[in-house]
Amino acid sequence: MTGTLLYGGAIGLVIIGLYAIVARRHLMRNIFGLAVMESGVNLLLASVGYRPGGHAPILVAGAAPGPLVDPIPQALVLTAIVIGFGVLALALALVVRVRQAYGTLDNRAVARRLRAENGEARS
Amino acid sequence: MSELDFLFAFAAVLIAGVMCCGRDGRAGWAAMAVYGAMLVAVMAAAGKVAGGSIPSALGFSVLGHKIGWRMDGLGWFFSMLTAGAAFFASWYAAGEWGRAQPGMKTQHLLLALNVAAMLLLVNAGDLLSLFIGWELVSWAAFAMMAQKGGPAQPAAMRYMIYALAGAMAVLAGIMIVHAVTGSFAYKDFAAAFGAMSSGMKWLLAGLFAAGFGVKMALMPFHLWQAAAYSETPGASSAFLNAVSARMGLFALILVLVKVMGLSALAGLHVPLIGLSAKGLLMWIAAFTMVIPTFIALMQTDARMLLTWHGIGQGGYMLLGVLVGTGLGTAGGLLHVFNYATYQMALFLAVTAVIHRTGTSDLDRLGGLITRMPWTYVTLLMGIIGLAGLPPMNGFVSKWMIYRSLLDSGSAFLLIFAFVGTLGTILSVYKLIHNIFLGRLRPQHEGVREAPWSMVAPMLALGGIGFVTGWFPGLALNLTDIAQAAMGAPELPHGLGGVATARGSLNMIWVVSILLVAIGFGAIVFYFLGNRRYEVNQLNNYAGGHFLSPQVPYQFSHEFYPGLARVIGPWYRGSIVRAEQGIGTLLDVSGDLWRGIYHLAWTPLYLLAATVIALGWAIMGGM
Amino acid sequence: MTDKPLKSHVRPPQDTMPGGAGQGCPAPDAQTRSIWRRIMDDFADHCRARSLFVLHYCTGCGAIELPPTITSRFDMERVGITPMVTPRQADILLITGYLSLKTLKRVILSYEQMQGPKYVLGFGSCTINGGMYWNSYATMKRLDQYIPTDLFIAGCMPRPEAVQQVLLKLIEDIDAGRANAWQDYYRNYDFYLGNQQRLFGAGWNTPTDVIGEARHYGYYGPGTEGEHTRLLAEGGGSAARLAHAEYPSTALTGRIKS
Amino acid sequence: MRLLADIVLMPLIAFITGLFLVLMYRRVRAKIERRVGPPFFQPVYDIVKLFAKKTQISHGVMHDLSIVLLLGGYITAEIFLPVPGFKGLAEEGDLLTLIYIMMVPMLGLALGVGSCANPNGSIGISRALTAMLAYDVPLAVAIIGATMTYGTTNLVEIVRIQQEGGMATWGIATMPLLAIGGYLAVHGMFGKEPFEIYIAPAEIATGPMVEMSGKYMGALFIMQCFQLYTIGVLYVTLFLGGGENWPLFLIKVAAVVFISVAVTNVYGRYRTDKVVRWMWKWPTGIALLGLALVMAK
Amino acid sequence: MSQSLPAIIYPVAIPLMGAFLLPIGARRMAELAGLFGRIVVLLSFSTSLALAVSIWTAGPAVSAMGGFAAPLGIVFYADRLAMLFLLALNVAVFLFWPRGQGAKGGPCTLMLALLAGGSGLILSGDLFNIFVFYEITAVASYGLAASGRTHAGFAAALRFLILGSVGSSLMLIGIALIYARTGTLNLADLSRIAPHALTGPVGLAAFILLLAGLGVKAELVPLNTWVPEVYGAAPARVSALLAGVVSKLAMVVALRFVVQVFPGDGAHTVLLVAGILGVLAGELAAWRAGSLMETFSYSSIAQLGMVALAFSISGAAGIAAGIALALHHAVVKPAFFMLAARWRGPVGGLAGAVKDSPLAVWLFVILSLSIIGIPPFPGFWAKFLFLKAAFAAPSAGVWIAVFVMLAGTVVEAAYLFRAVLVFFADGERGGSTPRFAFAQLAPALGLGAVLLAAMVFIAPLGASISGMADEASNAAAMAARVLDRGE
Repeated sequence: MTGTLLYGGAIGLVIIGLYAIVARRHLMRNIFGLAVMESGVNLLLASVGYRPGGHAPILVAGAAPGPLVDPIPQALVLTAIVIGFGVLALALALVVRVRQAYGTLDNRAVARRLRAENGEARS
Repeated sequence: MSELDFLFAFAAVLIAGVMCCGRDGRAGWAAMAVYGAMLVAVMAAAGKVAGGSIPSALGFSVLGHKIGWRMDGLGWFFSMLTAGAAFFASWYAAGEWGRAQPGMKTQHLLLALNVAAMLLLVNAGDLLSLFIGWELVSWAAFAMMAQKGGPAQPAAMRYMIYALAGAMAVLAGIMIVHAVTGSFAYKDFAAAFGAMSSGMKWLLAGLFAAGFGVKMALMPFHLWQAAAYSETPGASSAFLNAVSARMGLFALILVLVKVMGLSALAGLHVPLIGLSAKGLLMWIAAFTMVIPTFIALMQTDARMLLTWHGIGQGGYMLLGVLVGTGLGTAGGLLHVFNYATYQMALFLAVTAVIHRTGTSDLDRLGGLITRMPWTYVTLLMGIIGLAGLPPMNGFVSKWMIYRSLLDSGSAFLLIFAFVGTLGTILSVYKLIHNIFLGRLRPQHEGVREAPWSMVAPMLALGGIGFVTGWFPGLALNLTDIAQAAMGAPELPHGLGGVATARGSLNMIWVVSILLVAIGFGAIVFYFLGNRRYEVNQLNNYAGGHFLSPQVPYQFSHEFYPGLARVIGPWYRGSIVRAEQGIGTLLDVSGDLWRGIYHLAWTPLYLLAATVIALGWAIMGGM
Repeated sequence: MTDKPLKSHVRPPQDTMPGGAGQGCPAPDAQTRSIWRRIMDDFADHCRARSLFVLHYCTGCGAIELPPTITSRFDMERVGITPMVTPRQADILLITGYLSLKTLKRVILSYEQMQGPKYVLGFGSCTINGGMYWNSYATMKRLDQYIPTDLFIAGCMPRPEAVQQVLLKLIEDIDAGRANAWQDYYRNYDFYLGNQQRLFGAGWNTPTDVIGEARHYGYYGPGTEGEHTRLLAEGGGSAARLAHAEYPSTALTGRIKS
Repeated sequence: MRLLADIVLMPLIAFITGLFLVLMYRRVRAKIERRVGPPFFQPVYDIVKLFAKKTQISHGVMHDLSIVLLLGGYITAEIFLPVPGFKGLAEEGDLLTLIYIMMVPMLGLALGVGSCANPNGSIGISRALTAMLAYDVPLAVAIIGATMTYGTTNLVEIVRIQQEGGMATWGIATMPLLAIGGYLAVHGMFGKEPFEIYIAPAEIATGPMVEMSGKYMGALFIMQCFQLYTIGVLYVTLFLGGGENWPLFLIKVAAVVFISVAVTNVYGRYRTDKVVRWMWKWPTGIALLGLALVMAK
Repeated sequence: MSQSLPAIIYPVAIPLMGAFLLPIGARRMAELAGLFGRIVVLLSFSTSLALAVSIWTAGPAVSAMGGFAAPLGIVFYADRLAMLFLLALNVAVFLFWPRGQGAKGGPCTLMLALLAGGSGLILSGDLFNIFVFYEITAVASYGLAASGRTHAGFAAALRFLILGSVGSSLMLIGIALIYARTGTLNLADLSRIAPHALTGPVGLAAFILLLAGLGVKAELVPLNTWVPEVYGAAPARVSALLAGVVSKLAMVVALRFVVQVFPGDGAHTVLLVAGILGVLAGELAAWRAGSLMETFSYSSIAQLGMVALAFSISGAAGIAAGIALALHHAVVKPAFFMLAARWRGPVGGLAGAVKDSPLAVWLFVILSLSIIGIPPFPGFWAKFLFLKAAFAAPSAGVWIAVFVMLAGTVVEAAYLFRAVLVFFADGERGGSTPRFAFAQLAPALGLGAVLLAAMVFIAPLGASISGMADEASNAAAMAARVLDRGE
């Protein structure tokens, strides 16, 4: 039961994050959505290693206390969080630049200005 | 170094020569000399090629496939045509016409490139080299058509799209053959073709017929040829008209007739109607004969009229070859030779008219016979050939095609052929009447005859047409070699023509009697009446009205009003609308796809994809 | 009406000089003819008499007389006379009634466009002396001053029998080789041109090059060129001159025609 | 040597028979109009008078060459047309050659009229060519049907086949529909009344003949004789069993021309497009039906 | 037999170290950054060259990180396919090193990071390791996209970043799914377990998620909305690099997954559909594109679609065709981008360009002839291999793929030669089109020379490509090399 609860929660977070990116037009909300989504994914990744009744996978004095939790997903989550953090920093820097450049953070307006500058004639 | 290598060497030397010193005046004559040498080399190789084929050193192997070139009878025939056409085109361009042209160096260069590409195509050793040659010919022709700029470019663009679509079909066909037989050689393809399933046979026949049909401007793909060939500058367009469209016929003959074999094609039956693949192709050839001819009837530009006829004549050749009997194939191939001679003469004559008067619009010409008599004579010989009337060679090949159609009992095809000939007679008369006969317009008063450097090649071509018309045996010897290589049954023929059990033709007698009779008519005419007095063209019956130069007294616009009232409504241009339909479909879907990239935020699909994937994942149970 | 044999009971030809009232035309073409030539000419005259194409230029009120003569009532085809549309192919030019000046120009042009032995028949009194329009400003009074006329038919519109009579008379003249009035047009072109220019203005001319034809066929006589044709030469307003200026030559060889 | 005789005699016979046919044509017309009609030698008189014209007007070399081509074309056609007693060159050139040789004079005339620089002539020729296109379609169908049944295009052979079987194997017996369709086309070929649009004296002043005078017109009269003769003999050869002896042959040719002439004089003149529509509807329909029957056998 | 070679790590280590040392050095001597960066790239190129030579001679190499054995430890696996694309990446980075005002510290560092990420991506044999290197490459490319310092650059980079991050998260979910089902992340190990563990809808879902991640960089249809924006806004050298080589790396990784982890035909059909849509979208959008740069962006989508089509055909022939198409596109597209950099604005304005810069126009003609696939040029042989592979295993989907590919070629030829005809048209009097300085044209001419060279040496090139393909196609051998090390 706990498994489905965990996975359901993680996937719920992902879907909320995605909804924020897709439905909202404000770039900052999109970035927040991105962060929510990454946390959801990390939660999913971590919950994969869950074993009911498992202990922390630390060998105390050479003997394991009982059923251990799978350590590998935790390692993966560590890296994923770091990567998420890095990408988020870059995103915020770019948002500041876009705000200076276009004075607006509405995704649709930014996209239209961007295409105009690229010289894409709207034939 | 076999003759074929000499040929390729000549072509390469020519390209290099024109590339480096194409500018100075003598380049034209030098090019002509080289083409002449090529023609002689090809003729010399006639003996060796009659039996087997001449191998060539040119060849390489890529990704495990050996690609090579060799010349067999069919290749020899078309190489001879190419070299001959190039010889006359360069002879014409070397004279004053060439000096009057703006970019003559590019024209010489493109002509040399075209000849080289055609030699590579017609002497292809296997399917892959055939495709390589085919592409080179397409692109060389594209360059030649687009060189004049202005209206020539959209016409060339349209040609390029058709040609490339055709080439892709051919490439697909070749690769399917490779997938089935594992090699590109003709004999493997021929051997395996019999055993293929009828669906596969239909697919291959369809792909090759469509691909090669595009170049030959067969019926559904014929829209590009008229505009493209008319916009090319004079001598090159004469070359293109005479030979370039026939490359499609060469490939069709090579693949459909020689490799697949007409009997196999006849075996394939269209499920509903009792028509076989061969029958279907013959009917396409029949329609290609008639409809372009009647479109030509309605043209008001001389070059467009001639190019539309070029498409029509292509139908005759294909029909002749597809009949399959010795007589039919010989008729088809002879028609290729005859067509090359008179179509080139016609186009050079029209170019001479353009050179002198500046226009080829039939509504603004007239009465030039008094100013350009020799051009008139060439055009006359050309139209007699094009219409297929006795003294000229056009008649012989048409007679043979009709005779073979009669033997094979396909009466309705013969009716189409006959109606095509009638249409040709009407439209060629309109051509010669609107340009040379009728009233000389005041502005053409000072026009002089075209210079001798232009008139000589024209008359030479007309002469060839007349001589091969009088002694068709000369031309039939050439087609025998091609026929033998094609595997078609041998045709017994004398110098005068063909003697079959059910009706024979001896042109020596026909033309001699015609000349004797004309001599007799001349005697009756010149000696029985009083001496004739030539009058001014203003001394003409006009219902008592006094004619003066300012009064336009010429009937040339819309030359067949009665006929136009009857067949006018039939010109709905349904195929043109179909083509435009495809164009707009392409544009609309292009906008649609491009629109997707302009949506504000597109990863809606991501959302859908993820929801589905996640659902699966959970359902599958972690 | 059976095909009655033609007997030569006609009175001898009068020698008439142009300008004289009512005189006929000069002696027939006088060059000496060899035996063979004479036989050929006789045979030709024989056929010419029996095959006449009529261009009835229906100007006045006489036109209605012609259908009965041509069709079943009097049927001139019995003697080989059939109607013809254009002057080029016609032999006989029928002037059926009065000729206004405007029509006269067209008649002269049509006459010049006719070929070789051509004959003009004047119908009714209007062509003889102006008829009822004798004092009108608009009509020409005597036809033979402007184009050489073979025969006149008196009557203010002669009946078909009269027309038939004159046609048979013409056939006899042709058969005898006397109907040579047409050569007079070439021989005395200046006289006729003078009369025409008196009506239509000094430099008036038709596009036909009559002098050239006269020289070509050997009918160039003293009367062909005179002071009236000189006006022609110095560039009067005639269409032919314009033609020569615009189209110096039509022959293949491009020589300027005189 | 026999061939030399053929070459000289056949055109001569053709010309003489042609004269008779022209005479018959004018006599029949006269009789229909309750007139006496021209004397016996009238066609000869006309031709001699035209040749004897003292002044001959020409519009350039092509105008003369066209007349020469015209006469030459028809003389050649006569030589290739087998008649009883003379084989001529029918062996060397067959029916298809003959059809094309008959087009050479038409093209020659067209070129000559064109060089006369007279729009009446050009309009006439454009109508003549349109009419040719119109009547040649049913004619082609008839000819193809005939060659299909006889199996050969060699005219001498065709005549022989029809001779052997007597009346039963005549073209008109074996393929009646084709014969009728062919006859309607042949009637168009004569270029007489219902399809005389290209002469049309009232509108375009005798069309092509507008500038023809003197010996040019004479040559056209000769052409008319040859035309009547050639077409008549062609039809007789194909459908009426050809000539086994001269009198019967002449009667047949005269019959063919007579029916056409009789029909001619009771009809007005069709407009050009009406000619095309009529020719492509009735004669072509009948001939195609006949062809279908022939193909079915 | 495979050899254990610690040297595999150098192509990744050197650029990574360079990337981190460069900003320190660059603070004091700004112009030194460019030079130092180039030296690092040359160094990494030489080591990869040495590595490639040893692999060419002795066969694929494996190296376990930190001595941990395969199933648990992270493994680097390098075969000839990886080496080919590694060398291509090094050459491309060297060729398109930022110049002019962009050559300050930032872009150079990102270039080196891109080089490191790309090398790692191509060499690593572990699933999560691939994800990490993919992220490094992605971040580097976001930075480089913005390196133009133009407004459009920042906006495009941001939108690209958001799209890329969403893709990466999905990839992570995929990895999580795979780990949950199989318990291992090592590609070789997976290739043994996957056939019976990852079959059915779960396997397909995993593949779709992984492909979604990779698809962003490999310009597959639903995910390539960033392509016209970024290539338009970024400096031409960056676009050339991204379109030319980096997208191919992602495609090769996708190939690895298809060959090793998802051999079933479900994955192949997904790739096929993505390919067909890619070609359709690319060609049709390019037909209506306004400027040259936009045309080439869409054209690169189409070409990548063709590579995906090739890889979707299972078996060595498909892979060989894919490699040939990818390699050919990697040579031609960057040259096109360099040309488009100077010829900005709508195509109509470039009339008469042949008079102003004939060399560039003739290069454009040769490149278009090759990309359309006209016989003497290598582009034809790439298409030839694809058709040969396609018709070897004809199925309904493959027929559609072939038709779309051929029709796409016709449309491509149409819009390329529409531009060529404009170049050759006589421009309005006095109007002049932008001229090319030799420096701008140098890389394009270099690539043109490579193309002509490939045209001449087509036979040996063809042989080596098919050898590479055979080696990369049998998953069992790769698994054996990695797992049965016999320590």
